[in-house]
Amino acid sequence: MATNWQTAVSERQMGERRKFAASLSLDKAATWIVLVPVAFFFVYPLWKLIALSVQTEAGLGLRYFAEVLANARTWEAVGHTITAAGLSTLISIGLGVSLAWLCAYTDIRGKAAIHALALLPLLIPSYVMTLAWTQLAGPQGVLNRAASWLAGGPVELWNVYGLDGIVVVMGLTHYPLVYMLTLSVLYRIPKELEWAAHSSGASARTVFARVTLPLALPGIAGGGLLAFISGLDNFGIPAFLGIPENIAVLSTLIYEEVIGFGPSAFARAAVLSVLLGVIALAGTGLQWGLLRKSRVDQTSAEDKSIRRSLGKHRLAVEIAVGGFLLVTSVLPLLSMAANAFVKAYGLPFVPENLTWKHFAFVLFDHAGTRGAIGNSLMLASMAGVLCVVAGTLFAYWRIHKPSAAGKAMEGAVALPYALPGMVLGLAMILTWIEPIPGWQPGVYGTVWLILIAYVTRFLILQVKSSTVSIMQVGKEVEEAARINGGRFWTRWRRILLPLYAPGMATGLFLVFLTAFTELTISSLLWTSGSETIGVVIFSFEQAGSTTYSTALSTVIVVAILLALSAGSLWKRYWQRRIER
Amino acid sequence: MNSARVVGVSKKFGGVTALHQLDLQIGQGEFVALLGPSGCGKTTLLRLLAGFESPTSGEIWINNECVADASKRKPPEERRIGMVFQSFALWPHLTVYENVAFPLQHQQQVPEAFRQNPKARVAQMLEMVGLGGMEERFPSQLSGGQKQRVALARAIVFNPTLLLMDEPLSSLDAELRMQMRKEIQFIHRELGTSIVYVTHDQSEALAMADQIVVMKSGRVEQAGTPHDIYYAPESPFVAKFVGRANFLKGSWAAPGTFLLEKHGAPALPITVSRDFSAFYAQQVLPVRPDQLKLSAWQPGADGIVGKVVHVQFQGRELIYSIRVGEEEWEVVTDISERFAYDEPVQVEVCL
Amino acid sequence: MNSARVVGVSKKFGGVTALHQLDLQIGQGEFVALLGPSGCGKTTLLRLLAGFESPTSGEIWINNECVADASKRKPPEERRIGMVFQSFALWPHLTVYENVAFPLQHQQQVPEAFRQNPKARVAQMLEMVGLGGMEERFPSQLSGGQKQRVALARAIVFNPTLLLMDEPLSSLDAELRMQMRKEIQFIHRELGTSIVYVTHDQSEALAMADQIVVMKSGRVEQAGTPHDIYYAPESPFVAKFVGRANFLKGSWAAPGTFLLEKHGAPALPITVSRDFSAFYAQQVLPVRPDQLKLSAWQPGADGIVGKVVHVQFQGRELIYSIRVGEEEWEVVTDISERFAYDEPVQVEVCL
Amino acid sequence: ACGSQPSSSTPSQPAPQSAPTAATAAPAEPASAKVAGTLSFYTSQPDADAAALIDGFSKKYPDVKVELFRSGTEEVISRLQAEAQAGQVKADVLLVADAPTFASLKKQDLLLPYASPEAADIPAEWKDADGAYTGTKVMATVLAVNSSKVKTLPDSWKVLTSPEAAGKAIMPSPLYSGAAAYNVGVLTRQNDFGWDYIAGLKTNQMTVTKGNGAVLKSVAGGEKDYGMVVDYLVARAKKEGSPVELVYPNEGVPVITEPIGIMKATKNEAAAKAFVDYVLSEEGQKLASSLGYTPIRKGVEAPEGLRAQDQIKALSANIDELEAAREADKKKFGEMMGGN
Ligand SMILES: Nc1ncnc2c1ncn2[C@@H]1O[C@H](COP(=O)(O)OP(=O)(O)OP(=O)(O)O)[C@@H](O)[C@H]1O
Ligand SMILES: Nc1ncnc2c1ncn2[C@@H]1O[C@H](COP(=O)(O)OP(=O)(O)OP(=O)(O)O)[C@@H](O)[C@H]1O
Ligand SMILES: [Mg+2]
Ligand SMILES: [Mg+2]
Repeated sequence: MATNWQTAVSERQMGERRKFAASLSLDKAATWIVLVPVAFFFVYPLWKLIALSVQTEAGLGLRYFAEVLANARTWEAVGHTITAAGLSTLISIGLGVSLAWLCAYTDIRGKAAIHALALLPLLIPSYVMTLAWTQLAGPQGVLNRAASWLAGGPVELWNVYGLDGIVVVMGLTHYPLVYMLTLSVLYRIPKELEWAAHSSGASARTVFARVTLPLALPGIAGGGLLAFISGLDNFGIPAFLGIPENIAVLSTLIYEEVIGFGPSAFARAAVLSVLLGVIALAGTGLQWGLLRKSRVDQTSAEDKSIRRSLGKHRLAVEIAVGGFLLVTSVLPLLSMAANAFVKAYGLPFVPENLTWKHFAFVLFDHAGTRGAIGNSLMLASMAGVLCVVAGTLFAYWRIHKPSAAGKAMEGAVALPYALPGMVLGLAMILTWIEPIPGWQPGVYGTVWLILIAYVTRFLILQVKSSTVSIMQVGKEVEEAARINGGRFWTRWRRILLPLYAPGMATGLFLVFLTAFTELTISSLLWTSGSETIGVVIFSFEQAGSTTYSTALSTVIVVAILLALSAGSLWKRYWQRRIER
Repeated sequence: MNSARVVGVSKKFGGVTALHQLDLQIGQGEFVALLGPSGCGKTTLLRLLAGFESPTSGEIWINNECVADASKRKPPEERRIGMVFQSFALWPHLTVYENVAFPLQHQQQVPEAFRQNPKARVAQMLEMVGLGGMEERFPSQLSGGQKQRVALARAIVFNPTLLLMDEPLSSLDAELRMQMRKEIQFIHRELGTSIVYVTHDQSEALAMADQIVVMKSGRVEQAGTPHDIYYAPESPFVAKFVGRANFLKGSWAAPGTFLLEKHGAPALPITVSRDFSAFYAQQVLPVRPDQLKLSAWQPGADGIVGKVVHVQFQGRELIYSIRVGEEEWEVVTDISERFAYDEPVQVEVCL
Repeated sequence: MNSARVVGVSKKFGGVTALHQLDLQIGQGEFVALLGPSGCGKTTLLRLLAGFESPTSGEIWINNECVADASKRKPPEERRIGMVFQSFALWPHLTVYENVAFPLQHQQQVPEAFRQNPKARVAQMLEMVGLGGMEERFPSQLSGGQKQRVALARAIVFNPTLLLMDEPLSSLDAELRMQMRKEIQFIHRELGTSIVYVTHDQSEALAMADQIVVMKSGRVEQAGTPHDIYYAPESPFVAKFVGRANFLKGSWAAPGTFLLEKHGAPALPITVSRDFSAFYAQQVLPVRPDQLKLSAWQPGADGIVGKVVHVQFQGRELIYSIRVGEEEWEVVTDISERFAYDEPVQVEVCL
Repeated sequence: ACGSQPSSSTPSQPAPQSAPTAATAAPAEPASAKVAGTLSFYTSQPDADAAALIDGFSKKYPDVKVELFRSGTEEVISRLQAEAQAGQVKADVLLVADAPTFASLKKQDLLLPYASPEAADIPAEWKDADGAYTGTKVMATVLAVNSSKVKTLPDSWKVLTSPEAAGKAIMPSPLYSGAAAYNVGVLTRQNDFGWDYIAGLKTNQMTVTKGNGAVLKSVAGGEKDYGMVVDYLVARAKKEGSPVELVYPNEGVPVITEPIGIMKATKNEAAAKAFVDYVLSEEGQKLASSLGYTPIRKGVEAPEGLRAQDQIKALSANIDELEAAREADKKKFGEMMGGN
């Protein structure tokens, strides 16, 4: 009996020892578990691209590099790119952080509406956005006409065409990224840390600068990085506002090269893409530098209470915010809707010219629309789900096991988002037709390649959003879960996921929305039966049917807005029920 | 040099009332200790004094200025208050040096010498709390007690005129605690700083305070000098909480005579000299653990008999828990008097 | 019912060495108290036992299994340990009930009755720590002491076989603390749980532990029973830390005789009966505060003369700081013996 | 006049080919038995047009499943080039905007020569001598004018260099649009224009924008008065009611032909050839006309608002020369128009 018992015990110990060994090797394997897919999905396509840049007729060589780098236009474009992306990021950070602070901490009214409207710039196609801006601040725009009228002679107050316009419009388009990522961080900053600063005599401004801002850095730096690399890959804004002034940035230059069609076109575009990649990596590096000092000591719950009363300034602030959102979100939406309502493009917006028929056409008569909406919904949901899982795990690994390899891999994940969609699409084709010589997985020409491309391109959105939350959760909560017997799944399900949820939701939301309205990649990779919304809009636009494309865009944006409002109403209703 | 007054303040968190109509007076340069069981509202009161929260009703006055009522509130940064938070509230992104130097850079009316040379001042403070040489560490690289000491240094570095401390020594060992007590008393005495000091350690309150305020569930139970609180508790609660009193059951025959109950019947008259009127209603006599004496039980002896249910070794003394009838009394004895578990002992009351 | 062994463990954080080659033995069902000044490595040691960190060198054994060395580590979730964190580490998004019920749902080998009916068990635990009725609160809605009690309840709810507690009672008042001590001792005695208990409160360590381990800067200074630690300190550090000893300067003439220095010259022989060999090297005699007696100074009297520099009221006793030559001695006297500040007093040593 | 009239008589000529399929299904059966499988069609035609074309073809060859990839010319060619780079060209039939693009593909040896019998009625200048590609319609680049701003319609390209258009004209950039590059190539190789004309445009503050769509939007929206843009967009907008007018300048117009070609790598040559035949057939051309394009085949009527192919005075240049000089032209254009 005693011996039986002993063997049982030793067997159990043996079993535990084996498990113990397994869990350790899992720990070690983690690096490989991350490294291999990242290498395959992110590095390999980029490598294919780089390979193009060094393939000359005479074998491998740097001839194209020499050629492109010797061109003054290249360096001009590099300068413009850095200026446009850099300065617009500063604008985005300024706007995004201010708005997030107002919404998170003050007693400003209409937070749900602000939240929804602040998302519009991400949803409205950039050609609509720029068009609205040219109508507002172009040479013949409202602003300059009003100025001329006031001055009694022709004055040009500000012309949106040119580098300054690119900077401003980009900044206004990308600030929601900073806003979204910063908001969830702000809720998690323990009140007491701000109190401690106040009781040390710091004014509201000092507390903001020395406590709130540094503690919100994960969100600000993450959002800033996303804004920066969005600025790098953005084609629409520099194309519309830069080409007329002959201002090229790398993304437009790459487009120029790609459509050059010559035998060396791809190689030269690849060289430029490498330059763009280097700039993107520099941005990522800058962000790590900023985050170096970020730490958390304790984990606090989301605290949505009002921390700062605006007092007598409240109305003024509300008017300012309202005005800002009116110009940057509502007017573009209205201008888009107005284009969709007039019978034909260019007719004055008067009652007899208005019609519903474009909406009716795109929704009911156009065969492709419904299929496209279905496809986009499916693709965006799947991309969102894949990204939320992969991106969060990656971010977790990246933060809890800091290493040079981790940094490099984060850079690799960021690159596909920084490259123009066209380039990434081409890299996808080059890679996925035959990833390994002799192996054709058959995804090329199917909807699955679009999904892979979406995940590859948008994963960084999720990684950064999740990073924000993960950095705000101290290790002690996970330790407490472990010591209380929580195994991997339990820990994630009961402790980590709920605490990471805000960042994960932000990421899911961003990935879903951007994928849902994605244009370039889908228009390069789609095939019969896998049209996406982007493809349909792009086709309308190309066929000159601006009224249709704006009608469809309006429908999409309004539908998203309705969904958001329904969501927030439901949330409010639910909270009220819980409180009762 | 600050005085403060709390007038009829209530504070509610949703359905929970943390403070009920509380009144409190802190004189200029006074050292007030807030004592009370966990959850009685001590931290809440400090927060209201610091200005982080508004009272639900009532008023708070500092230096004859009404700084807060239900509708308005003077912001904390204008109150020139030093504060030690119960949870430390160190800034995780700043080093120890930066944490401590922060008030020097931002407080109004920092002595010029400190402002000119913050390095020296911070070094002096860290030396004082025993953290010399840890300037460059981040809070996450400190032990619990080290964090608490940084919080302490941060609160006092700029010579505040009013100092709010929420259990500032709770994570320190006896030695260090004794040292810090002295430092705090020094600041209090030399600079005339008014101090509101939350503690759960009676000996700290008794040793340091000019005035002790005993709180119970959001109300002031008794306020007075340490001596009064200890020797003239006005309620059984205070007697129990501050003096760890045992309540002997019986009945008050006359103001000076207590009839101790024995085997359910009043007997054993005990003559007292102090005023125990606070205990008439409950018909109990408060007796502190050191006012009871134990001796070996002699069969047939007439006296109170109890049984040892628990002993705690305390170095030079022992704390016995003695079951007498339905009650359990705590008795402190010298280390030399040993009784075994379950042994019957004779208990004597020596007031 | 668990034993644990720490063999030659060192732990470095970057340049800081928190533990030096530490050895420690925790017997089955033993209650070990870790005592030591702030920053000496107590929390670090607990974290190594729990499995959150790997030792830089050395090995950790639990139940005759090597659970960690520099290269491998058995994860904490498989160690079936209850733990109270110094910083509480409550889950902010879970209610008090959910926090406490978590181990019941996820630990291995939870008693079937608890697993079946977690509600009852959690209610019982919360009742025990005095938080009955607060099930639905979130940690952010609790006071400091309430949080600590939730942390305590969470650690013991599932009857762990090894319990690690990092200053589990530091935020509680004396009354509650006494109550919790009893609960913890009950768990220890009834369930045979092995306990490693970090505290900075000697009285807690002396009262509860089977074995006290005194640590100093990452090393074990002395380990032994409370009685040994208190009565036979092996180093001045332990004597000072546990017994608050004063060190009288002089010289050891013979093992039993200490010559007290007076006005710089040895004089006044004191005869001792215990073994003080640990203090020969430093030529000091450790005397605890209660082993010194004060009396009014009689001009011309032959004896040690000192001056009162500080008095602390402690209710039934007073703690005097007496300056004698260059030294400052701590003396505990009865409340009835009053001396004024700066008054010269005569000090007598009564071992 | 002579272009629109013969349209009624043309059926008599290609009758031997098209009559059997149109009249009875019997002879078609052996053909469609051969012509089956899937056919991958890459095109830059607008969505609806491509769909109509495939519809028409599928009615004739129900056994062929046409898989469509439609996008901008640039995207289509990029995808094709990427496929070629990867050694796996998936397209069977290609139809994109301009001939020089095909010339470039031909140079890369990606095209399968096929002299369609239907191509007989297409003028030689609009098809490749080796049959590598054949034009499918005639798309002229014309002057678009905002009719609410400009009351007297111009009749010459020279208006763009004249004072009344100063700062009020817009054109697509050859750097970002293949069709625009073709136009610039053609224009600069005409005696009346040459690079001086471009220089004149520059002096007259011509705005350069990304593509044809943007030009039309600018003109229709009233931001600019004059635009250089492809004809069918203008005609379509006008038909819908936009305030635009379409002008064929006297000097002639550059014409792109949306050629069609078969990829060498095709796996379904029979279907590919059938498809090309269909597009060039009278039926296919009528379809194009009904969709609003000028058919390329002699004798098929042009849609309302556009001139027929034989009434268009086409400016032309040697395709191979254009193809070879394209990069240089773009560069020169960029340098001339740049540096504001
Ligand atoms: N945000 C809150 N929501 C609800 N109840 C709260 C909140 N904050 C505090 N309380 C409650 O108010 C009461 C007083 O809390 P307070 O923190 O002032 O206690 P305390 O006296 O400081 O206790 P401790 O000694 O344990 O720190 C407690 O019962 C607590 O549970
Ligand atoms: N992450 C870290 N980096 C650097 N040093 C550290 C780190 N964590 C702890 N230390 C140092 O190691 C030493 C031991 O710390 P530990 O937390 O174990 O002390 P402790 O005995 O628990 O003290 P306390 O009683 O104050 O809680 C301290 O000096 C502390 O500053
Ligand atoms: Mg408190
Ligand atoms: Mg500790």
